[in-house]
Amino acid sequence: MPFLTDRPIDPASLFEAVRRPSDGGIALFVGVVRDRNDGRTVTRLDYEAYGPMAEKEMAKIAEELSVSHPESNLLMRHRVGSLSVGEVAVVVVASAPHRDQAFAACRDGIERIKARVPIWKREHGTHGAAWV
Amino acid sequence: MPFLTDRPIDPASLFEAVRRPSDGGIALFVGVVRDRNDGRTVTRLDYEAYGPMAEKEMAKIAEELSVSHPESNLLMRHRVGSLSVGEVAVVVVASAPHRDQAFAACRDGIERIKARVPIWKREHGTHGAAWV
Amino acid sequence: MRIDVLLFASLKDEVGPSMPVELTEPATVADLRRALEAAHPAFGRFGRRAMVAVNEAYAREGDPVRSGDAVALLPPVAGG
Amino acid sequence: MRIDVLLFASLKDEVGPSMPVELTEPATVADLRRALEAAHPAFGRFGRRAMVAVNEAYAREGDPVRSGDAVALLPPVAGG
Repeated sequence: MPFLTDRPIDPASLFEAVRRPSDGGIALFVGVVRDRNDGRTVTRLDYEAYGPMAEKEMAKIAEELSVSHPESNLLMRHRVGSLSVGEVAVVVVASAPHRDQAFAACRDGIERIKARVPIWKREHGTHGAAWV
Repeated sequence: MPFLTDRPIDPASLFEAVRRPSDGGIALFVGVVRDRNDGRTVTRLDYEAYGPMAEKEMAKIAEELSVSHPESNLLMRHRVGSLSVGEVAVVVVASAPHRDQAFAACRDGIERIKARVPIWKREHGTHGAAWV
Repeated sequence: MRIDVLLFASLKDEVGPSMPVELTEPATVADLRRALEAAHPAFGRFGRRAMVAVNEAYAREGDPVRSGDAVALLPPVAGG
Repeated sequence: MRIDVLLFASLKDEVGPSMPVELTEPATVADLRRALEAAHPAFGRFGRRAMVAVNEAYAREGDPVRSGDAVALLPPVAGG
């Protein structure tokens, strides 16, 4: 399953897919388009990716996390295309026997995605449009 | 809405209920019944609560978190009754403008629930039944 | 005064849903603990890890217990 | 050798989906940066915060750029 999608992401389906009978805790992070940013009104975000590299970078992150958080099972998905306020842009879900492990893997996952995956967004709002 | 329920908890409905248009990040923790504990095989957990006090304690936690994490909107629900492996026992969901705030409130919420809310569980498995 | 102390989980299985204790007023949570421990060996098992609730809130050892209060002895909690 | 450098986001809007640069072999990522900065002022705007990717992976300044490599100049990423 690819990490990038141009279709709406359903966090619930990732939650169901990630968990194993031996897991007692599942931590999810859901990033959504919000209606303001740095004081500006936002109506839409266009997400553009360097697709092949973004897939590879997310695969590397998944591999790194399977080493650094071996107890956790992790799924990640990032949306591309034009998103309205409230739409889900990214989901990271980590399932583990204990909650510490799940929280740590989930947090680590979203931090690495935001730091490294080649995705950009153009903000549309009352002030016009700009890459942010 | 009460914090305790004897009906299945749907994390997705809490996710939809918690978020506001100004929130960019939603962190969820879902605790489920797992199939083992300390090396024992688990088939079922019976959750018993001191109901009136558990409701009050969760209301206090919600109030405390609204003070300590003022940017976050938080919802919590805990199941009582007899749960099979894989069933959701507790959900904490925190929504905030930024992910740091959402993670912090979510984590704080589940830690306080586990430390203070008067709920107990009886474990059923191949070794018999015992309060754990 | 007589206080019917609510019980839960293993204490309820072993002793029943409540335990009556007789206390002399004025009484504290510490007095209540001593009366419970004298009444049944199960009540000493958790030591101070068993918390006392008065009127559906955690109480400290020096807090008063008054006639008509809702009182419970709580084994270590295990939610989540 | 000629390298067509892929562009994204603001750089793509301003310059186009790719920019051809001419490099003398052997060449490094640092050589590529210098060629880009000479070709268009937009390419210096982000400084080192713009990363270079070679064959769909982040590259360092001393890494080689060879004929046929897929090369991209990435503005600071903003996913999530």
